[in-house]
Parts: sequence; C-alpha cells; structure tokens
Amino acid sequence: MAKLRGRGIAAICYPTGMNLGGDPSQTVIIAQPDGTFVVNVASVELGQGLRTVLAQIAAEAIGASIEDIEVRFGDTQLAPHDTGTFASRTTHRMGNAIIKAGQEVRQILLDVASKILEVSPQDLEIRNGKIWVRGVPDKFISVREVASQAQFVYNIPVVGKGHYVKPKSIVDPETGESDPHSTMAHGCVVADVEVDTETGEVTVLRLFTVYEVGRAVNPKLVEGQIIGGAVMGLGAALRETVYPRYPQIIHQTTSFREYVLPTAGDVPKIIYKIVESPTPTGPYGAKGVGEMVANGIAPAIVNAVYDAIGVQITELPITPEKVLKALSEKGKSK
Amino acid sequence: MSEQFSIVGKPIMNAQLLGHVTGSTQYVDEISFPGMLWMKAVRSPVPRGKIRRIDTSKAEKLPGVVRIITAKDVPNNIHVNMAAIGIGPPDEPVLPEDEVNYKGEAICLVVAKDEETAAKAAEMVEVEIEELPPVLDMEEALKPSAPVIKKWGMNAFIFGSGMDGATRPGRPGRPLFLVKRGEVEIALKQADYVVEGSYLIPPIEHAPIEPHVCVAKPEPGQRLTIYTTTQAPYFVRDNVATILNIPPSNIRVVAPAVGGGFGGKVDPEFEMQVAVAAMCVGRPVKWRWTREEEFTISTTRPAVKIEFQDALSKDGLILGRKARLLHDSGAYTRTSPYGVIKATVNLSGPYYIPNVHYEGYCVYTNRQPSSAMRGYGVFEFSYAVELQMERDAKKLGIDSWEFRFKNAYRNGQVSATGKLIDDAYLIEVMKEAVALAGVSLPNHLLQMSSWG
Amino acid sequence: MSLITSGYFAPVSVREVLSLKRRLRDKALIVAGGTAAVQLISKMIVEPQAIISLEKVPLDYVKMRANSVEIGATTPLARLIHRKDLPDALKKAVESIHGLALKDMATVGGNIFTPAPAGDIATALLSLDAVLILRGARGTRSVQLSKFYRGPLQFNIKPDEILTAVRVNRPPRMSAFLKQTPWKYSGPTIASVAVGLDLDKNGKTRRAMVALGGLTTHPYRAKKVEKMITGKKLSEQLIEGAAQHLTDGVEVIDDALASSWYRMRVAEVLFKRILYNITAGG
Amino acid sequence: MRIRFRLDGQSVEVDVKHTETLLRVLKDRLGVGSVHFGCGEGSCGACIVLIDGRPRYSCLTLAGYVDGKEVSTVAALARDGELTEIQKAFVENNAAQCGYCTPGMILIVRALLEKNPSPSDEELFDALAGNLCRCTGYVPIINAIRSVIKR
Repeated sequence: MAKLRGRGIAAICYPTGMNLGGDPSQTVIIAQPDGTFVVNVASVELGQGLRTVLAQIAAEAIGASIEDIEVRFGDTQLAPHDTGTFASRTTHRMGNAIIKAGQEVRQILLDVASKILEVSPQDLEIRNGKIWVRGVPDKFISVREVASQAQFVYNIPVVGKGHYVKPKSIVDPETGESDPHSTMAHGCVVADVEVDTETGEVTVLRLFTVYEVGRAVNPKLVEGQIIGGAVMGLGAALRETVYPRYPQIIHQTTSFREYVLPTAGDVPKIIYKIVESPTPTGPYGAKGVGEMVANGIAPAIVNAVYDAIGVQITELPITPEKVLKALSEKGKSK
Repeated sequence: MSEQFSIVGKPIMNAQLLGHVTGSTQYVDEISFPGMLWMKAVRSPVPRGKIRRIDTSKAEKLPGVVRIITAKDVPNNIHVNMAAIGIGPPDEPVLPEDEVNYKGEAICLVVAKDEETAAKAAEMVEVEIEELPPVLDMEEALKPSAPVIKKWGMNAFIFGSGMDGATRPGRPGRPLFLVKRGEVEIALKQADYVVEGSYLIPPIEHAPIEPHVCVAKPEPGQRLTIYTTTQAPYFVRDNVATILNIPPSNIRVVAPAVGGGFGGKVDPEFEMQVAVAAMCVGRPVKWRWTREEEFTISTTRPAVKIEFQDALSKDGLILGRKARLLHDSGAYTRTSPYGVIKATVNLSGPYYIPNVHYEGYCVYTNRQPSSAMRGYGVFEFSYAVELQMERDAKKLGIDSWEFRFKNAYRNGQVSATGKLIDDAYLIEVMKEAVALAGVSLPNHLLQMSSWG
Repeated sequence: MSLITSGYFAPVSVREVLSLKRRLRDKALIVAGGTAAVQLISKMIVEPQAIISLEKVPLDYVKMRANSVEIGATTPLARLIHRKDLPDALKKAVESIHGLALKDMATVGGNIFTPAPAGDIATALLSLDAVLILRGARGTRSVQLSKFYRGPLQFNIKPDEILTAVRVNRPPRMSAFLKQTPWKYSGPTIASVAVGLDLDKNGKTRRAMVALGGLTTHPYRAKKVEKMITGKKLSEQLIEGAAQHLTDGVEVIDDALASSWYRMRVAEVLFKRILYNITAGG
Repeated sequence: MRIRFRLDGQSVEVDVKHTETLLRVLKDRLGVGSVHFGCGEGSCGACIVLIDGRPRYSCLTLAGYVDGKEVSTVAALARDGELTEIQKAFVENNAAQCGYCTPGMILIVRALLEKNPSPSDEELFDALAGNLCRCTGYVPIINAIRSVIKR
C-alpha cells in the first residue's frame, strides 16, 4: 500500500461587508438609571460572539467598563435598522455605528462630569469606567455615577445614536467599474496531506493558517472563527455536497448519514497566526474575519493532493472515489 | 499591538458561554404559546411540473387539522427576497399557483393542533402534478433548446438593467455581468503560455445544528410578532410585510440566540409561510423543519463553475485573464445576482492582472434555491483562483510561492473594477505563513513587500 | 391475561414477550435499543398500535465457554468493549462503531436486523459462522446467520419467534475485520470486510469465511471466494485472483456515500489487506 | 399512558403516547430548554440526556422507557450556581459558539469520565463521535476536556 504525501498552498483575500455597500447599520446606546448602558442592535448572535465584540467596541468608545455594557440584539422592535448579520459585516458596519453612538455618549458624560467636577470638559479624561482631571488619575468619578447623575440631577438624557453605511457604488455595466468593498482582509493556508493510493482516502495532517484581520478586537473569538472555519473548509474539501452526482439530483442527501460531517477525532492539527494591519475604514481598524477563515482551506488541500499524486482534481469535494479515478487516468496516460 | 486601547484587543470571554454550558440559552424552539398550532408542508415530489389538482378534503377531515393554506390565502404571493437592495423582478411564490419548480417546493401548508397531526394530514393531501422535463445542468439551461423556466424568457438573470441592484435602470441589460479592463485578447495573443482551467463547486449545505424554527403570533390590530432563526430580522420584516400587504412597522421580528447560521438563515425562506398561516388562523403557529428539510429545501451554497484562460509571460507574470462564471441559482432569484456580482468582480483574487474580461452568469435550474454561505462568492472564486494559480505555476515550471509573490497585488495598483488598491497585505501574510510552516524561501522573495 | 392491544409494553421475560407477540401480532413493533426502530416511528414509516420494548428482558449477557461464545440479543455494544476474549473480527467491528451514546443504546440483536449502512456486527458474526438462537411458542431453534437473510429486510424468522442470542461455536483461529467510513471516526460504513480463517499445519486454508458488509442491504458471505481459497496456501496470486470475485452475482449499493464502483474497489482493497496481513503473520 | 420519572431530581408525571419520543415530551410538553432537536436520528447528539446516568439520544428513546427512571439534563449539573469542572473548562476554553450542541457535549463527556476518568485520545474521540458541532471545529472542546482529564 502506498501513501503519498503532498503540500499545497492557497493565498486569499476577503472583501469586508456587503458587495458594493449600501448596507446600513444603525444603533442606539441608552444609559440605564443605574448608569450602565444598553446597546441596541438588530444584528443577531449566531455564536460568533457579536454580543461580546460589540460590547468591547462600545466600552472603548464610551470609556465605560465592559461590565457596564449590555448588548441587546435581534429584535426589530428594540433596535433601529440593520441590514443583517452576514457578509462579515457586523464587526465592521455595526462596530462603526457603535463607535459613533459611543462617542456621543462619551461627550455627554464629559459634559456632565465637568459640571460635577467644575472643570472644563477638555481637561477631563475618560477610560475604563472612570473620569478624572487630566494629570490627577487618583481623583476620579465613575462613569456609572456620572451617567446616573446626568439623569437624576442634571436633567440630561444619556443617549447616543450611530449610523454607518458605505454609500452604494453604482456599477458601470460595460466595464464593471465600481468600488465593491470597504477593505480587504488577507489569509494564507498551507496544507499537508497524505493520500492512500489504494482507497483514494485523503488525510489532512496539518493546516498552517495565517489571517490578517485588520484588528483583532477579541483574539480569542478570532481564534474560534479560525479553527471553526478550518474544519468547515475541511468538510467542503473532502466530503460535503448535497448533490453527490451534481448536476443530477439523484442521491440528493437527506441526513447526516449521507452528508457526513467530521467529528472531534477527524480534525487535523491546526496551527494559526493572527496578523494585524488596521484599516482606516474599520472600527479601531477591524476587518471582517468570520467568513474568510473557511475559504482558503479547500484550495490548499486540493493543491496538496495535486502535489502528492500529480493530478489536479478540479471538482469539490475530492472524495476517495475522485482520487482513485484521477490516479487511474494518470496510470492510463503514462 | 493594541496598547492604546483599554478593552479592544483583549481576549474577553464570550458573553454567551455561561448560558450555553448551563443549558439556559434560549433558542426559538424554546418559545411556545397557549393555543399554539403546528405546521407542515405538502411538498412537490418532482423537480418541475404543472399543478393540475390539489384535493385537501381528506386531510381536512382528520381530527386536529385546523386549516390548509394554499396560494389563494396569500395576499401578495409573488415576491423576491432581496427587494430591499433593489434586486428584481419578483419571481418566487410564497406558495405556487400553477407550477412547481423544484423537488420539495411547498405546495400547501397544513395547520393542526400538533406536529404529528400536521405531518399526517400533509400526507393525506392529494396533489396531481403533470411532470415536465426539468432543467438541471447550467450549460444546458443556457442553450436555446432548453425548456424555459423563467417568465422573462430565458434561464438567466438579466444584469445591467437596474434590476440587479448594482446598475442604473433604463438600459436593456444582458444575461451576464461583465468586468472588462485592458485588452485581454491582445494579452492572450502575446502571451508565452495560455493556461486553461475549469473548476466546479457543487451545492454545499450550511448544516447548523439548529434547524429552521419559526413561531408567528398574531397580535391585536393587524400586527404580528415573529420569533425566528434568522440572521437578518429586517429582511424578514420587509418580506413578510410585502406578502401580507401590511406596513412593516406592524411586524416585530425577534431572533433570540440562533444555533448557527453560516449564511443559511439569511433568506427569509419560511417565515412568510408561517406568517400567512398565523394571520389566517388568528393563532400562534410554529414550524420546525426536519433535518431532511434542512438538506433538501433550505438554501445551499450555489454550485459554481468557473473557467479561466490565463495569459502568462515566461518570466512568471499573469498578463491577462479571461473568465466565465456560472452560478446555479436554483429555481428562484433569492440573493443570487448579488452573489454573482461579488464573485465576478473579484476573479483576479488577490493578484494584479492588467487585462481582464470576466463574465458572470446567474443561471436558473429546477433545484432548491441557493443563496449565501460563509464567504458567498468569495469561497467560490478563491477556490478557482488558487487552483488556477497552481496550474499556471506548474505550466511555467515556477515554484508555487514565487508565482504568488510575483503576482500578488501591491498598494497603488488598480483592481479589475478600477478601484485603487490601498490595503494590500498579501505578501506580508504569505511571509508569515512561510515562517509558520517552516518553508525556506529565497531572499529576493522575502524582500518583497505590498508597497513596492 | 390482559386484552389491551395498544400501548407500551415492557415485558420482563422471553416467555412474556412471546405471549405478547402472539396476542398483538403485527400490531406491535419490537424495540430493543431503539436506534433503528424509533426512527421508523418518527419518520412515520410504521405506525404501530403497540410497542414491545425489550429493555427489561434479561438477554443482556456474554457467556464464554471453552469453544463457544454466546451473546444475548439485547446486549448493548458497550458491553463488548475491552473484552479481550472475543474473536478478533467481532472485537474490531465493535471498536469500529463510534459514539458513546450509540454504543450504549445499540444492541447486538438489533444490529442483525438493521440494514446497511449499519450491520457491522452482523458482518463480523458472519465471518465467525455464527448461529442465531430463535425462541418461539414451539420451542427454540438455531439458524445459521448466513441462512438468516432472505432478501432486503426479509429474515428467516417466524412471526411468533424472537431472536434471543447469537452464538459462535468453534470460532476460527484467525479472524479480522476492516471497514471504510467517510471520516476516521465518523460516518456509516461504505464497505466492510470480515474474514475468519483456520489454517492447517502446512499453512493451507482449512476453513474460510469471507463476509462483506455495506455493499448490499444485508451482509453476505462470498461463497465463491471462500471456495477458491479453501484447501490452498494463501499465495499472492490466489489472493489477487480471489479478490476479483468478492461481489460476484451481487448488486452493490450505489448511493450518496459512494458509487457501487467505489464500494467494490474498496472491498477488494480491504479484503487483500486482511489476507496479506494474515500471510505476513499479523 | 401515564409515566412517572425523575427529571433533574424532581418527580414528573405525564401522559404520553406509546409512540412518542422522550425528546418531544421533554421539549414540547415539559418545556425543558436544554434538550435540543437537531436531527431526529441519533447523528448530532444535541438531544442527549442521561438516563440512570447513561447517555441516550432522547430522539431515539420512547417516552415509556423512562418510566420509573432518572433523567438528567445539563441544567441540573451546576449546584447552587457553582459550575462543574467540565462546565468551567468549556467556558475557559471558549468551547462553544452557538451553544446548540453544548448540553449534549457536556453530558457525553460527563458520562465518559464517570466510567473512565483518564481516557486516551482514541477513547475520547470514539466517545465524541456521536456529537456534531458545526461552529468550533472541536479543538476548543477537546482542549476543555483534556484540561479536566489532567486535573
């Protein structure tokens, strides 16, 4: 039995946000009576960690402590318009909207604090839930206290609103000339594989992945996307399609027994690195990361099999059956 | 890296985790109301056909069946999901009136006291369909001899007429999206090598572990609350308002924690039916899709076929690229024109190619509609581009890394769509990957940068 | 005796099961582990008036004797893990079925009835020339597993009988099981091969059982292959030649998991790997 | 038929049909939030519960089976708000994203470690093969479990 090894690479780019723009996101940040803040978004928590990332952006923009931020999501009655949670747009689009809303709140807090502390707002600093006179950091007043007093004492509403849209780019129908995206993120994948030439089975031994995400607002959540995306890419590379005889509809899959996903023991070693190249268009430089991480895996694996067996299989997924057929074609042409 | 920030850049714990590990996170399937009814669909057994007769009489007699909903119960039946971003024309019925266009298309809906009764009654509805030859192969679909499944007379979407949400209205349009820059024919003629490749991605299922679930609850005054597994609550609101002919503000859409989406929950692909049913019966209605419905009815990543012809110089540069992209939209438009444009404008990948001619076709076939999936359009072009890069490098006898380093786009260059490239960073990323994987590269490559 | 004919019955003895079966006839569905039977109900393939659950019937046992192994029909696969005294083919088949909950639920008896892609245990048992112990109103009989399958979902069992145990008499000295699945730990059987062999002192095959699973609704014995290798030394030429006849006269499944062409190819590879491993002294 | 069982330590009595699955009874009738429907055929593990301490797919278990038995879900693991070690490890390792598979994962790990406190990788992967996760890529889950095994 022969086992052939190969290495393949894929270099990719990822356009953040909806293609051509024109996809607004809007938010309202409202201080609660106790001085904590609610960030209202119609975006949806799908598991990617939006509640956490958007809270971080809000805390940073306001200068509040993260514990005092609650992100409420997924309700058209509570939150203003948002186009939706897809196209790697939420961190970028909603993040930008939240920064604007947070800065409004921040300005209100500084104004109120200046009344309480009897100094000019320009002389104040705000960070991490505290407001202090520049140069005297040990004498501070808490953001919660200020946000609360604004309502109970100074008769000032602590509400911030933010909106972000990349204006829609109109395409020239003759040339396609347009401005499709706000920013490009980048990635590179190196896959090492082993091919069993008798059964056609491909085993992915290692995946080295590097992603440039603009700014990793939360590296732990970015890591979660990288690994999850890698395994989704692995499935797409080797096994997944609902029409195994595409374009025919015969044998369309109806269950996880026909559409077989990898399980815990089927995952290769994944080595990753996050690289930052902040974009001026993004919130604190962030680009979209959730989708990019699934895109380079399949081409890197297919290229690695090409390297191993000397035949390029062009149709996904590269099932053992396709590998065997490719090997036998190669045998014939020799 | 992020020292200037207090909280951005910190690995804060995912705020959802405590709910997840204690089983207290609330998903749509946990939502129910007193008097709530359940729904199941009667589905087409064939990929294409004329509906001759729907007989619901036997099913209606089954104890526990409350109502059977058909096309005539839908106030404004024909719609298009992405009307909000200007895509048209409306081509998809909430429930088909006279024809079915994919296997599994919902023909009518049974509302009953529980899920089992609804399922049983759905099997008792008699549907007579005159089967017609289906269109399944994209290349076949584009031929003049193919049966036409679209009202506008061809099995492709018309771009450039303003109905693609990307161009200005007023032009006649054509059945393809075009990107043109430089002189690709000259580049192909002058090339030392021309390398061709054709790549195919078949439909892929998102397969989140949580299937589609929706509860629609009528409220007083022509209002409606919809709890659903969606990634885009406002899309759901707009589409439901359109087909019910009521103001969007009468509708509240709630998406609690959603059990994974990956793009499969972007299309409002079942909320409209639940909303119609709830309005008809005046009671809350729940629809929970089976795993089989997830595979056979819910959207998939589109099948995409991409063909390249690359003009190469013997010193390893891509002088030009001609490409043809076919995108299998399935039976209805959904988000496909958007997906086609997103892929077609990016067919150069992260590389600089001065002369290009790209054609993107949005093709209709008799299969379940396709739509967005993680990296919509981008997954597809990345796959084809990176396989073609490998093929090009092999033909030139150049190392795979060297070929990519040489052709990687640089800041200051102009993209295929005429956009100034100002955030290129591929070379730096490739250098990191080379270091991570322990590859040793010659110095002339390591000295390259995205700024030179 | 009760006259109720619908509901959920959990009898506590084989005798009670038999009397329920007699009374309820085809109105009842027998449920052992539930992994296959309950799906028939929830997918509305069957709508039984009554359930006879075997959960309390004392058929969960493994009896090792000097030259035989008997396993009760409702023994969950989990019970067989880490048992070093089982024949290799059976041990490997049990190991090849993954998932803690599945192994706790799925039973040896249930596996005999469940069509492909399940049935790995049955494939292994075929290579061990196992017999099934069936008990009915008129007593107990045993049937060779290889004579149990009469067609897709058609079994050599009478309506008033139940399967109480599987028994391997005189297990072959050597046995092995290999299977291919879509992922190492995940997915149903694409093809599986189990071989039981006795060699004489000259290295010639005295007894050979070659079983194939996943290729047809139920596993089968490749009789022609068995005949070809019996009485001979396992030479490379013999193995290669015999491997060409594994699917003679059989219509191999072609489905979403794999084409029939691929299943046949991989069955051949697995068969050869087993035999070459044996000839190499493994 | 009427069945009686203990659900997370409390007595429950409920009328069920003989063909009704435990999943339907727990979810649609008793409102148990942590047990999830994912496939209905024992592939995904989102519906796993412990019955008398052993893991079972509740979608493949008839309700009649639990009569007189003890059914446990992930909701009852934490005592007085104190998470168990496995739960803590899942949190520390970011071992969940959408969380839909998490209760089943945690219960299967609990059942495994109860029987075998220091499983090999092989045993761990074998045990987890009936639980699908589409978000995390499993690595954080495996890391979480290993961190508990080491302790």
